[in-house]
Amino acid sequence: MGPIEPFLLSFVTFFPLLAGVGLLLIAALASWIGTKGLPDSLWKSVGLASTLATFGVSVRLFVEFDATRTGFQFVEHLSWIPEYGVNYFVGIDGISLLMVMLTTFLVPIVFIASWDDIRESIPTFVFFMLFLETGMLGAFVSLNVFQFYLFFEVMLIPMYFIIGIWGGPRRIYAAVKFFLFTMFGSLFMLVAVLVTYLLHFEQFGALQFDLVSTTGESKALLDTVIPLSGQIVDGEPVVWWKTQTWLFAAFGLAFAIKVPMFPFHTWLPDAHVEAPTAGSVVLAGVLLKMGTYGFVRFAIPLFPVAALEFTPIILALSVVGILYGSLVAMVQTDIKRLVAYSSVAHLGFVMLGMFALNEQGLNGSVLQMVNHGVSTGALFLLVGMLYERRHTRLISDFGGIAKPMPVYAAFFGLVTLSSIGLPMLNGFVGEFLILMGGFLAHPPSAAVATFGVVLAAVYMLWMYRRVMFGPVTNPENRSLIDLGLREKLVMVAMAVPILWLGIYPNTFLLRIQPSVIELLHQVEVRTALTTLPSTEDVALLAAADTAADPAADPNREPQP
Amino acid sequence: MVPIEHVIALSAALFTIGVGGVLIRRNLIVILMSIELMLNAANVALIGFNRMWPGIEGAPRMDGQVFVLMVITVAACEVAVGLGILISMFRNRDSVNIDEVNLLKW
Amino acid sequence: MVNGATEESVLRLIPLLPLAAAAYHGVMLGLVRRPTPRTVTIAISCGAVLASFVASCVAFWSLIQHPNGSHLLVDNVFSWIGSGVGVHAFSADVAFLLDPLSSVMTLVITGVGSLIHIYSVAYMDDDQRDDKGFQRFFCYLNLFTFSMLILVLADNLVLMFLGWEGVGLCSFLLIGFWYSDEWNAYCGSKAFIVNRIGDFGFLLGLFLLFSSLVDVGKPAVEFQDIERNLALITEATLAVPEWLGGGEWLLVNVIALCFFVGAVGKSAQLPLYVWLPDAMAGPTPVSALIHAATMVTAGVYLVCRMGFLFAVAPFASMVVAWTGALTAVFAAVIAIAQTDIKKVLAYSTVSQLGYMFLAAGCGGYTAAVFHVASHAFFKALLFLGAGSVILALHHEQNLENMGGLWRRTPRTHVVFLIGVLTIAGFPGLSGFFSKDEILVAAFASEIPGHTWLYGIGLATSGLTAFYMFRLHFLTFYGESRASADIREHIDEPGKLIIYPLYVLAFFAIFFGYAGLPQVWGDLVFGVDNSNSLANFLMPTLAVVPHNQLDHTTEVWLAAAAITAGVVGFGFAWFFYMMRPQLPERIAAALRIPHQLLVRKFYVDEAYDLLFVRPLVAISDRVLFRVIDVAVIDGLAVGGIARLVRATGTNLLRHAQSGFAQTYIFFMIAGAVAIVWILLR
Amino acid sequence: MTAVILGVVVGAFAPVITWIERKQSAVMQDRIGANRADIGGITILGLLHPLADVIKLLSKEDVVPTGANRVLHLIAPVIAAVPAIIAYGVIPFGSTYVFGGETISLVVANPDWGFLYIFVIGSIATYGTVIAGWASNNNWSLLGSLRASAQMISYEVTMGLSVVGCFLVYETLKLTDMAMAQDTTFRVFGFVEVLFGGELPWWVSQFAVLPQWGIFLQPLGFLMFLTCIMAENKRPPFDLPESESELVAGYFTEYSGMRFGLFFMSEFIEVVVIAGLITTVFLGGWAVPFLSQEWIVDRVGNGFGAFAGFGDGFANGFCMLVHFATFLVKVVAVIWLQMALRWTLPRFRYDQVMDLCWKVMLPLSLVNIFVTAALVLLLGE
Amino acid sequence: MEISAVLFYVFAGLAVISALAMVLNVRNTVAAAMSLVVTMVSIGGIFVLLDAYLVAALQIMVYGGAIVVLFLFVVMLLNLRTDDFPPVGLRLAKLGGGLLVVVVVSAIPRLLGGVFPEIPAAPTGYGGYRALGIALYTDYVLLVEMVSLLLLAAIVGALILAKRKID
Repeated sequence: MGPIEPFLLSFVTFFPLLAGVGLLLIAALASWIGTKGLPDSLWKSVGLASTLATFGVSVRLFVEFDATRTGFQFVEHLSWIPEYGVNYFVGIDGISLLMVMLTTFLVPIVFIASWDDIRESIPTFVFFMLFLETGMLGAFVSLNVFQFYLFFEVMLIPMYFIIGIWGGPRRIYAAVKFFLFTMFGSLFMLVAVLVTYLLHFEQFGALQFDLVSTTGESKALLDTVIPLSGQIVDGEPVVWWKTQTWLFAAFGLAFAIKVPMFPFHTWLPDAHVEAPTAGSVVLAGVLLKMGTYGFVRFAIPLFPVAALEFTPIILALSVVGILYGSLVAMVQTDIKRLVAYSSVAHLGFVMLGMFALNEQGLNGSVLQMVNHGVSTGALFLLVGMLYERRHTRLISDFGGIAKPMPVYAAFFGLVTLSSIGLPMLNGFVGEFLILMGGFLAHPPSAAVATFGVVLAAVYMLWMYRRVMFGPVTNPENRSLIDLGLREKLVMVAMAVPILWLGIYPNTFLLRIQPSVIELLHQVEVRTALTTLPSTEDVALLAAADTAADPAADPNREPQP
Repeated sequence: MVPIEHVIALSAALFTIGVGGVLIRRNLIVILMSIELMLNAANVALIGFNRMWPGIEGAPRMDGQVFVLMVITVAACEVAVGLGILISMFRNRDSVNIDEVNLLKW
Repeated sequence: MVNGATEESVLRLIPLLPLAAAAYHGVMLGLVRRPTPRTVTIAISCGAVLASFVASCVAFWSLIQHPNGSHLLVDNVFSWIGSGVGVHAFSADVAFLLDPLSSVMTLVITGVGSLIHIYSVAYMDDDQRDDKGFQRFFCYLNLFTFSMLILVLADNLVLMFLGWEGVGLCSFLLIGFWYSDEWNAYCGSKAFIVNRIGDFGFLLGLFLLFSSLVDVGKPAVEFQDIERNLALITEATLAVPEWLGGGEWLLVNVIALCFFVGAVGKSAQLPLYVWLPDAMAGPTPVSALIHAATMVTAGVYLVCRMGFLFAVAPFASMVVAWTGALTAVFAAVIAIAQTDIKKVLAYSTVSQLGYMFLAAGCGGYTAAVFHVASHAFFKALLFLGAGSVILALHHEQNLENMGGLWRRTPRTHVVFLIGVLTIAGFPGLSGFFSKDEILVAAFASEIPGHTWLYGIGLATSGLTAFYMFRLHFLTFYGESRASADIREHIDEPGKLIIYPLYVLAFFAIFFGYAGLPQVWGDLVFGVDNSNSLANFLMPTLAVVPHNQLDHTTEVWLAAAAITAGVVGFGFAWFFYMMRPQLPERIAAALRIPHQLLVRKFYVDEAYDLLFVRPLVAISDRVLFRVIDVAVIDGLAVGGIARLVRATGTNLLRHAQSGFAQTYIFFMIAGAVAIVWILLR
Repeated sequence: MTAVILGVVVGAFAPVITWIERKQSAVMQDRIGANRADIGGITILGLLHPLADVIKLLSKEDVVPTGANRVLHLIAPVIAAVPAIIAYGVIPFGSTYVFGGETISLVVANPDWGFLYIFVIGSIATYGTVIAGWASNNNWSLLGSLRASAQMISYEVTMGLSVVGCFLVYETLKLTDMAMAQDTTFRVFGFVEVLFGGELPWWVSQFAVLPQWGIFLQPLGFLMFLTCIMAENKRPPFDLPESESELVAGYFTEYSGMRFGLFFMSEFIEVVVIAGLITTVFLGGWAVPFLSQEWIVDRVGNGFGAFAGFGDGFANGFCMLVHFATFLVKVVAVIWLQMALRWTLPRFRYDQVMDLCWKVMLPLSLVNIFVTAALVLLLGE
Repeated sequence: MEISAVLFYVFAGLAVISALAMVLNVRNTVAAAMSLVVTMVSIGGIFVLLDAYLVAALQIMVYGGAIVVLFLFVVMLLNLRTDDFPPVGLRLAKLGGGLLVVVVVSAIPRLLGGVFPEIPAAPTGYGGYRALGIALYTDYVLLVEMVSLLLLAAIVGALILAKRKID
């Protein structure tokens, strides 16, 4: 471990991809010297081993993470395209730490779970999974907005293929839908990123994509004053143009689609239903967090005033999402689709907590991201196991599964309960904190959201009852085989965080806490920064800067 | 020597003729040739402008001519590939009539 | 992480022992292929609960002996959820609080729980199921015990909520224990979901309470801290939105009502009582333990625990009292016409719970707790007795097919009779005293319409006597109506069934003397401070101002209660012993009211029609089919797609003709345009 | 003036070469060869045959086949012949000589980019054959011109690359400068001194000396250039475009009369051009081995001239004559070489021709360039 | 008028006329190609007049010697009957062509307006292979490399495209 010490984070991030590429090269070499490439089992084992190794190293990150410190840790900052402020800049705080852990935890699980599930093009699958892991981790650890965007987009590629190659009958449709939805939003984000970047340039005369500065002197995007309104064009303030609002809207759209929030959610059920188990798990477990994480990391701190401005809308959409997702989940006939809609509801909670913009809400929100990843991931795993046996996911095809598969039923029950938010299991802690935070910020919406807890029980238990309980009506279900050792292993592994997060969430909350406080602090500071001087003052300040520093001429071409 | 404007005028004329050829001819070969003509028209202009600013004694400036060289090279590549395409197209549809090729819409 | 052991550490043993047992069972069931032998299962389960009972006794003892006289023990195990700093700080610990209230509950739970565990060994042994099922049952039962203990021992609302949800879960699991039966599974999830509606109220109350405490800068969820800081928010009001009529409500009322919604759900009060009768689908010991003795009283416990809140929330208290009273009479009326032995008992439970709420609402927290405890004994007795009957009749629950059992099962008959007498309020038995306390509390309270409440209570008491004796008569007396082959095999169940009944019968008879009302202490026994239970509980329970009654009034009230009981007994005797054919004729004559009673006023059907079906229909037809599929996906997303496609097919396609020359033309035209613009 | 002289000389040369070819083939095949044509019994070793040929060709009918493209058909032989003739323009027959105040240069045109001119001409020359074949409306012709065009384009590339080594060595594209640079000697083992230091024994430095000709400096380049330029000329063994046994006469099958003669002539003119070029680039041009122009002028002028009382003019004139003679000798030698090759080697197969070009010569020429460049850098010439 | 100017106009006229001949010759592709050769050579002559000797040589070598020959080669290879290609039927293209001609023709007088200064005398070595070579291999070496890569790609591409069967 010695030599990787200063690059722990990069190691975690890139090890999967390196392993994948290495495998590819070796396979190419092997087929070049005349063998039939590497055996599939080798691909799988090496893939699993490398993800496990990644998880191992990330555990080290978790252990060595200094929970008493705010700010980013394990920071690595390397110049990449310094002329344009594009740097390789990674670091984690408590929030991203959890996301990283979640990712590194889920991917090996997925590997084990889809050991027999994926039967064709295994090398491709392994490679894409490894690629995907790096993509996801990269997005979580990026502190350079450009780099983040890169990873944010890169992720789509493997996911697209995972859905499109190994998916269900309508996989192409789903994959394209997923891709287009996400792409649609993220392009808005790209524009907003560039605007922010140019604003930074206007104010400081330097091109910088770094979110935070590595040293005290240099300025980063978070030092930029994003004006509230009145971009001056030809001396006239433009009334409809509200810089911060629009920028936040652009970021928000990208992330809201990814989350997905209520009206932008329709890609999710399709993607989930069509994706293979592995895809669903990673999609629900990690990819969706990209949206919420994006809000926490970028949208809110960069545009705090606009965030506050949008809070009513987002709260409303979250609440609608919770109720709507729950109600629609209730009437689904396909288990996976049901779980997908439940994701909409769960992420509604996450958004609610986040936009409570207080400690409880944010703590809960971040924790709930992990919870949702674990619970919904586990649900998808379980659905996948059932699908493997019966090749159907229709609730009506089942009934009385608990009889032939008691252990399965037990784990399903556990996960269901965790998803419902039963205390002592993980779902509760997050939901509870979120609702508490919501109550402190905006009681009515939180009160309505609380009703979502009831609905969660309704749809999950109804489904559980219809699938697990009752007589075994379908003769095909009579001879189902209960979970094997591998599957038990997977489920036990999933049960560990479910119970841990439920019984002793402080392990995680302690690490989230400083980051959340820091975030709130940032919001406060930046709100003050943005709101104090009027637009004219900003212009004056900029003019003064221009006088002092010729490089800050706004009309100048951005050049190194 | 003539004024540079005349060189440019020649270039423009040749270019226009090339464009016209591309637009009105149906024979893919002639179209390719018209493209060559257009490239050449550009070359004329480049050479003319280079001649306009030839540098000083002892340090001639050759940028325009360098570009022309590059254009010529690119033209050669283009012709090689273009004719390759043309041949395979002819093989497949027994024609080099550009009107009969509208696969570009897919 | 986990705080070190102190003398209070015995508290953590009380819930953890059953948890350990449950966890053991869970691991064995889930991860070990071989079934665990029944003896091991029994030893671990019953051992854990018994040990827990012993620990409770020890804790109780040390509470009584507590030197500083603060009457409470706190065992702070570890910090569970901690979030935020400063004024928003929120921290919920896994901490156990033993005060008189919780100690009484703990003793009842572990005591009755132990008995029922033992009873279950025999009851489930009869069940022709595999060892795994047997173990699963005990796993759930242990888990339930754990949750219930957490519920009562929790020193803060959040941990209490853990228990609160936990018991709901276990109830779900145990009702649906025989999950292969669709109906059982349905009942289980119904119970859970209805409970969840209550939990919604609980959570709302919790959040509202916490946020209002945050507003005054004293955030806390611990009962003691809330009680200490409650004075700061008693005056606070809540602006009511216009569509609710506007104005302002007292915040504490709202909070208390929210908590009461939770209690209503858990304790099966109007309008959320519907799950409890259906919960009888579970095994009978479960009905006895969960749906009679312990879990359903959690709501009462909550109200008592939060008594300090309800005490300052008069409106909420009134609602509690009225809800209790109405539930009591409503359920009693339904019970009259039920033919399932367990259903009758279930409605009786609902009715008795109504009593307790009546007491709590009237400020008689002591009375409520007293009745909780005595009810636990006699209702457990009744249920277990019913279980014994059911076993004897080979899982026959319908009263129509019983009768004349007293000859075949004399011991069951006796203990059942004791139970019936107790619940009917036979003087001297515990039910008499506790019910009397409640009626007195209602009579003496100052809330509006308290005499009506008293009247309802009294009437209910008569009804109770009527339907309980009806039950008893139909079960044990008259001619046997069971089918011939069953009649051959009717046998008294084994010792493990009967002995717990004896114990319970003993408590049903004599427990009343622990909380002997002062009036009887003075008049009959000549004891000062006879109501030791009330004295014991006094420090923890809130005191609500009420009218002081003199002994004469109280005696008259008791007499009235006895009279009501006698009248009920008389009617029952008349209808079911003297003229057994009369009820049928009445039923035939009053077909519609009778049908209404038999079908439980069609409440389930109404709920189904009013809430369940519309919700499903709207979700499916409107939300999913219309909004999701048609509007969002079809119109918005698909619309954009179609728009793009239409633009392509109708407009841009012509530009994309595939003819290279067209493209070149456009390119050239563009170039020319640019040049023209530049040269303009 | 030189241009006129040149025109006459060249015009006369071509028919003579046909004679040379016939005679040489006869010699090589051990027969007598052309000897019948006579004017009044005088045959002059058959030298009258070319004359007879010309008369015959001129008097034949000029046929344009049916369906042929008339204009192109007629113009094609001219296109073929003209480049060959004008290629002479840059080949120096001698050095520069000073007669009093007047300088005489034995070259028609002497541009700085002389060799490029050759390339340009060479590339234009392709058209004649191509057009001829295509315009004849004859399948054999078409095939012939297809072969011709492919072959010529291919070999042009290699030809250009094969002389790049020479350019590197002479550091010029000017043909006179090239010839001038060869008018000296070099020590064969001189590179040893440069590379390893030290000095060679005097007898080595003194006697191991060669004229600094291209053939010695660029032996590979010489071979390749010779091959390529012969292929360019479509002469055997590269005469596939006109191979009698396959294509009747290839691209000029349909030609008759003087137009056929023009093709014929252009081929032979090219033989001379090739000879001149090779002489100039590889064989020292007009230079007399071991006797540089200065030496001759000096010795003749100051020695014999002074002795005989002639001035510098005589020395220069003498030198010019010597040089011209030397040049002619060398050219004839190269022509002989070409003839010998023609009658020695069998015809290639078409794929062999192409393989030779693209798979052997092109790589070799590139290697040659690299090696030459490296040596030039190392030896610092 | 000095001789170079005369030559310029001659070459220019030749170039334009032969270019027109190429474009307008709809009957005979080979003749069109030959017209193109004339254009190329004329342009080469103009290059020489503009003191771009090396480029002129390369112009003729590459265009005249290689590219047009390739065209011819292909024409012959495909044995195209030349009468098959009337001008395109697309009105749009014709219209565009006409419009373009109008625009350019109307612009040419403006181009002849004489806004530029006289062409100065060229320094020694201008347009020669030395100067060009130095420019190519110092300032533009990257460009050369890129173009050589392009060439390589084109070679491979052309081979693959033209091969009947990839083996």
